[in-house]
Amino acid sequence: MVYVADLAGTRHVFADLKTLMAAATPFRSGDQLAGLAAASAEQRVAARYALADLPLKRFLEDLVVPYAEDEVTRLIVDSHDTAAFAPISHLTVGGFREWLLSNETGAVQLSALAPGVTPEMAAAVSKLMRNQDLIAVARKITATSAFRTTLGLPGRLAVRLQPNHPTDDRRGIAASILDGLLMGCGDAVIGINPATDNVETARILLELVDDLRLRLEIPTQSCVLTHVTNTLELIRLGVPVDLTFQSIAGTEAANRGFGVDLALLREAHDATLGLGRNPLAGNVMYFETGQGSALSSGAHHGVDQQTLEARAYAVARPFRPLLVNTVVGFIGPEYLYDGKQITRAGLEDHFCGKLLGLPMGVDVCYTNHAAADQDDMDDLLTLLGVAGVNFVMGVPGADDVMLNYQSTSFHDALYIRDVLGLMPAPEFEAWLAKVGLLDDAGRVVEAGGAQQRLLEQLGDG
Amino acid sequence: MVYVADLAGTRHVFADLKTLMAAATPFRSGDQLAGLAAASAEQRVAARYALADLPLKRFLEDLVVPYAEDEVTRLIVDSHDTAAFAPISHLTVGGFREWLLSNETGAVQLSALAPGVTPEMAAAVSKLMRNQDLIAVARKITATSAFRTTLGLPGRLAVRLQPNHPTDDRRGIAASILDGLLMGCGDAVIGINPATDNVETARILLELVDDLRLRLEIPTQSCVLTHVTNTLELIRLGVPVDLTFQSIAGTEAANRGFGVDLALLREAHDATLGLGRNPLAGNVMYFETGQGSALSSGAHHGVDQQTLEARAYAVARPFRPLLVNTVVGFIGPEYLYDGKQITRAGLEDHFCGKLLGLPMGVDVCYTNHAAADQDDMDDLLTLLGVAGVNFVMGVPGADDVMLNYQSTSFHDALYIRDVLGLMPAPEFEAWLAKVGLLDDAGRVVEAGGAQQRLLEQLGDG
Amino acid sequence: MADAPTPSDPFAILRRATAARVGLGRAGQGLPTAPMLAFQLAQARARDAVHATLDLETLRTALGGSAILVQSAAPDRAAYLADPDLGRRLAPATEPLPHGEYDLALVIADGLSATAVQAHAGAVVAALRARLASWSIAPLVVARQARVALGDPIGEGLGAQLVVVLIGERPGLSAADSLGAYITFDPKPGRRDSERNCVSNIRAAGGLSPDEAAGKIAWLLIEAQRLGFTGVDLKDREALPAPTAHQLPTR
Amino acid sequence: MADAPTPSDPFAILRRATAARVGLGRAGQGLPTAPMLAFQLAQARARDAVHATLDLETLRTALGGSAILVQSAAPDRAAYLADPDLGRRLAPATEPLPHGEYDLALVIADGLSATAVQAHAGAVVAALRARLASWSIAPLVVARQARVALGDPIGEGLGAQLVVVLIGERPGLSAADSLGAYITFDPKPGRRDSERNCVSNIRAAGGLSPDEAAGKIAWLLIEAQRLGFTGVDLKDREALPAPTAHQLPTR
Ligand code: B12
Ligand code: B12
Repeated sequence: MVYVADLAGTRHVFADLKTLMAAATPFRSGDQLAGLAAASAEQRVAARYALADLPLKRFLEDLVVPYAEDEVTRLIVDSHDTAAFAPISHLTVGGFREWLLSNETGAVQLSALAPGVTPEMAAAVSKLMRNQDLIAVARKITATSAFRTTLGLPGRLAVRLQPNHPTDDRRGIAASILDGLLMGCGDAVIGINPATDNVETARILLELVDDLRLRLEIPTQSCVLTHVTNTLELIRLGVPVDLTFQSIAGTEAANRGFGVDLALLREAHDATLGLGRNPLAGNVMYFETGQGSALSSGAHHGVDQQTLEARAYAVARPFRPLLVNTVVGFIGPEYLYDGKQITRAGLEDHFCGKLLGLPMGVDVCYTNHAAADQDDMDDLLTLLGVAGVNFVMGVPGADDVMLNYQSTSFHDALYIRDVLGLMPAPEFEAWLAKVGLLDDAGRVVEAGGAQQRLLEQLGDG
Repeated sequence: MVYVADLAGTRHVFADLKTLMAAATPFRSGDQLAGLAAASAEQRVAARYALADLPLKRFLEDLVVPYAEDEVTRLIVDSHDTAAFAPISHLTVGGFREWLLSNETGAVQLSALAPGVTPEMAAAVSKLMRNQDLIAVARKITATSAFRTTLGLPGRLAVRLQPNHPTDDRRGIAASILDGLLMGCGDAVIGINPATDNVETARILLELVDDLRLRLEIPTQSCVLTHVTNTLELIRLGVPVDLTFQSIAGTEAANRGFGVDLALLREAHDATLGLGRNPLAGNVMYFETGQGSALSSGAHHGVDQQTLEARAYAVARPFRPLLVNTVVGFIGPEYLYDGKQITRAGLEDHFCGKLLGLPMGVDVCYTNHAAADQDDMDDLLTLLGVAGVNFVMGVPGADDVMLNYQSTSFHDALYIRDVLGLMPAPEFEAWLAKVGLLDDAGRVVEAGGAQQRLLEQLGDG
Repeated sequence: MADAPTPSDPFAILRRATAARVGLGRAGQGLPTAPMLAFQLAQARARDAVHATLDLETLRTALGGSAILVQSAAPDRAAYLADPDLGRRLAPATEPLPHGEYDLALVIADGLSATAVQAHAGAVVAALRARLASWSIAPLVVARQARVALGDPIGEGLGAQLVVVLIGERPGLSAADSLGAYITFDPKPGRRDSERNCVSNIRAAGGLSPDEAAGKIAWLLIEAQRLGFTGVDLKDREALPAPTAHQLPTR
Repeated sequence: MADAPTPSDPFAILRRATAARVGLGRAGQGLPTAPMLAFQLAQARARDAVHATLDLETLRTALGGSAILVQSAAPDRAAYLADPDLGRRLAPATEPLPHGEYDLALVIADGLSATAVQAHAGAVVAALRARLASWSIAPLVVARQARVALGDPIGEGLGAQLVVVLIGERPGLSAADSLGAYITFDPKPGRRDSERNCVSNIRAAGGLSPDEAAGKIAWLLIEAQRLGFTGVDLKDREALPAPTAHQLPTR
């Protein structure tokens, strides 16, 4: 179906819904690369006018990736909750934006709505939203999840401790973990990307973290971010797997490029739940996403990267994950060119994920081939803090020495908690207080007795 | 004196202090234009290393603009408060950064320090600070000022209502004022830039606002941002002048380009104080600044634009202004090219002004020849809100129809107050509550009875 | 009245009083979708206006005949935007201007909006000529990639006592066609902005009309000639039209 | 021990255990000045590494003789960075590769760090040759402006059953010389990444040594040949060296 906008005598025509959505997106290099970006600033605004007038219902009929070709589309359509959709079913995309911003729409309405929103609706409305809108609405949404810690509560910000090492050296990884714990980080998860694909290595690392967690009685969970098939094998081997990780994308073909499909994810979800390690028997999955991955594997079906990213959240949703985060500037400048594009994408991803009901974190990050620096990361981190992000990364000194990119550091986490008055997850906060790592103002104490004691405790063990 | 940094075998030499300061600055188009920017990213870091090692005392001896040539330099040197400087007199610039960030350094220490900091020290340390540092330290500083409202209190954010009109049409200006008031803005000042230079026009506008203020019993102050010589004439004519405005810059020569010098500012300050309109007899001046103005008039003495901007704050300081704001993206891309540069400059200016003890606001803005858009403004506004900015602008719909640039809108002000839980100045908040413009949550009510009543009250008058 | 304010829209009255974006309504604390998109469209167009170029043929006709065409030292728009100083100097290859003894030189400069110059310069020049019938006016100069201060070498080159530079102001969202007039006594390179006077916001709808503007410029020129200077010490004391009955918008 | 941790610096012990930036100290919640500057310097250098180019002479020597030089369809670094697909196709003008029947093709690709290739590719190739003495290996190919998938058309062109692409990984702050090895069975354009295996972080200090890496690559190659595929279904089950006595850093 063709979409049209008339602006002062000029008629702008968009061949179909996906073309319209792409043209309405704020400029980014990935869409340009895919040949999908608007041809001019004026055409972009025209697309937004047309999109604003589009009834939300249309997204249930006009599918950007065909139902027959793609299991992600089928998942989206088949699991759409019509009752939850009812309060907004009469709205256009422009009206939906206003509904979201309205002071009458609060946390309760927004969580009730989530199952009624498709990723395409979320993406469409986000394209009409300014950065301040993305922040204002996201902060109204509460999406909690829980394992040994409760994540996503208002007034709290958790951290994934990311202690990677280029050879998976256990002492090196343990050093980074301790550094992070002593800086009050690690309440979301202690999550290691293994440098190798070796299953034995993954086992050793999981046992290392589990041992540490038990010895220091830290309320948190662990994860080795290896391929889901490796984790399945680890589960079979009886290794202590808290969470199963997988990178996911927004089309069936892109997921195949990652070596996964929905059936495999279901199998992994069942197997992990079966371990019964989450005392609440609920959230046992960890997913990472990021704009550009579908285009990168030539699996984008002519759909813009931000819409596809929202579809990746639809992949995650049925698995009730503990953690989902976009790794927003991770791939490189071909998809998000500079700090401005990374910032915008980070806010979009966080908003869309939350709107779809997911417990969203963001890996605020960039690579050295992109036009970005620490100032951009400070900005995005601060904006996401205001937007109420569930968790961010904690990498020693912001420098991941294995993945070769810059993320946020333990210091960054302390900064954002301090300036916004945010606390760690409640169980973890209690632990920090117990071991003497919090001062009267609720800040993590600087190097001193408490750190010394914890290190000694380990040395003695 | 020559400054040197050795980095892994390469010796980087900087001819003098101003060259070093310029090279250490984050990249911006204005310094590039002036031929002062670092030649490479590595040279920039080298300059920062050298700057970090520099004792703060050096800034009292090695002057970036010669004492004999420049009255601003003389003001800085002659009014430096050695006692206030004492707590940091032993530090290097790098050590000063750490002192500022330290949890031991709070609001009390920082206001005691202000008279001991020269603008060059402030600029130097800001060059070593990441955006998060600029935010974290600025938000620790409280710099209040008061007239009919009290500005700069923690937890509050005021707005200059900026109701400009291309022909100074009274009805048009009044319409914009009412729009702003009904949106809960105007607590910092109702400040009109007149389109013409006509003294009679300025008189009429001042009387218009004063009349409105008295009729509606609004606790606020008014200002017509005309040249200081015009305001002096208005004062002589007995016009109700609350505040005297002037644009200022960081060198004597640049101020001459604006048609002012320190003597003229003193004369205006005395004359305005003499009116006795400020019940607290204190703050009666309003200054605007902005990076690039000195270079623009060829009056920069080879000093980078950010250091000169800090010197403009030194010009403002002795006059105990009610309001100072950088108009950060106002001039154009030749000085600040894009959203990234505007954002950085806004945070620097706010930080330096506060560090020097000034009640800083920021005109978060850009022009249509710069590479920026509303998303950049949303970001900077949010960052400044976290940094504790005293006030921002409120322009109807963010579009100044006379000055031809985009600033922040009344809506933007409501956004930032809402997401950060900030309230207007206390006196103004009380007025808003009295006239029924605040709801139970402390938000400005949407169009309805209260607005209607106020408009009727005026119609009847 | 057809659009009398209803209780549901007390803002209609404000909207009639100004081109400023008042009474936009709200969505939560933010802008409703329609005015937000209108803003974005205006911005897309304002950005285009910065890059519009002078159509010399039409301009010459509007100016009523011949004009000397000069170019600043800025070779193109990118250089012009990046380095304002280039726009303040004549291109090195510029031929000497015909020197004379003139009361006034008029410079038509594209500035940041060729659109504005195209639209209003002709009318301002005609109205000025009518008001200054007794003045000797140098041949008109049209300057491309020009800044205000380019009037200084031009005025000096022509041998004029005063120069008026009619220049395209940076385009705003609501007006991409706004013209500014800058008046300088004894023009020569090195003049500061504090030594000039300015009449701004000359445009079709909502601004100063070309005729009103010419009145103001002529008033300033006559004062400048009398006093022997321009700048902050030359105050615009022209009497204003009587205030309208209602200073505040009412029904 | 000389740098035994003192009560004032319990972090010294951590710093010895990893190249990661641990134990940096604090200034308020932020970084002290020295580590902040060190980070900035590293970043300035990492950005340079992205733009370093292959020194072909030295590389050929390191590889022990001749190699076929090919270029991807990306004409320069800017195009390479902007459009990864260009880096996955051979330049249109590429001459046909000498087709044969090989067990293995080795492709040395600059990727995002020519520095890494320059530093370690030679050693990895030599160690691999030593380990795979019985394998028939196609002539070496050096590829410029290359992505991982460029190994597919090259491997196919050479007629190799397996291809190993040794490619410069994107430079990090602490290592601008990190090499990745990607292994693909039956290479041909259209292969997905899930059909490959990877050995990463091959570098001088702190990473996998070229010799260890060659061991791992050879293990995967032999498995791939046995199983007849690469990718997620080929699991790295190589036995690990026995765990060291202390898994946690202690004194
Ligand atoms: C960028 C990157 C990605 C990107 C790739 C997209 C892109 N356009 O670049 C994304 C985020 C999609 C990604 C996904 C995954 N990655 Co990855 N990735 C990297 C990274 C950081 C840099 C790679 C690089 O510089 N390549 C060089 C450039 C010049 O070549 P390129 O052609 O542009 O890059 C291609 C390859 O890098 C390839 N690729 C990326 N990851 C992986 C992983 C495997 C196993 C394979 C075969 C290929 C592959 O994708 C790119 C596009 O085709 C490396 C870490 C490192 N230090 O190298 C990890 C790394 C290669 N990835 C890794 C893993 C485990 C994965 C996942 C399997 C994670 C998961 N559980 O799902 C997925 C799926 C990969 C797949 N089968 O497609 C591991 C591999 C471990 C191993 N030894 O097998 C590494 C070493 C990081 C780690 N330790 O976690 N990855
Ligand atoms: C940009 C700008 C500035 C910048 C100029 C620096 C720069 N590099 O551009 C800054 C912020 C420094 C500035 C300062 C002031 N400005 Co101013 N400025 C403008 C603005 C927004 C745009 C001008 C433009 O587009 N010019 C066209 C471009 C192509 O030419 P340009 O050569 O690049 O620009 C030069 C002139 O604009 C000149 N200039 C700028 N402002 C003024 C003011 C006067 C009186 C004069 C003579 C020259 C002048 O400075 C520029 C560099 O030389 C106009 C508003 C408008 N709608 O035009 C107000 C405007 C021209 N400025 C105005 C005023 C009042 C001032 C100040 C006197 C304010 C004060 N109280 O101190 C000061 C001092 C000016 C001076 N004497 O130097 C008024 C003039 C009113 C009048 N009719 O006289 C205007 C119309 C806005 C307003 N109503 O407040 N300004």
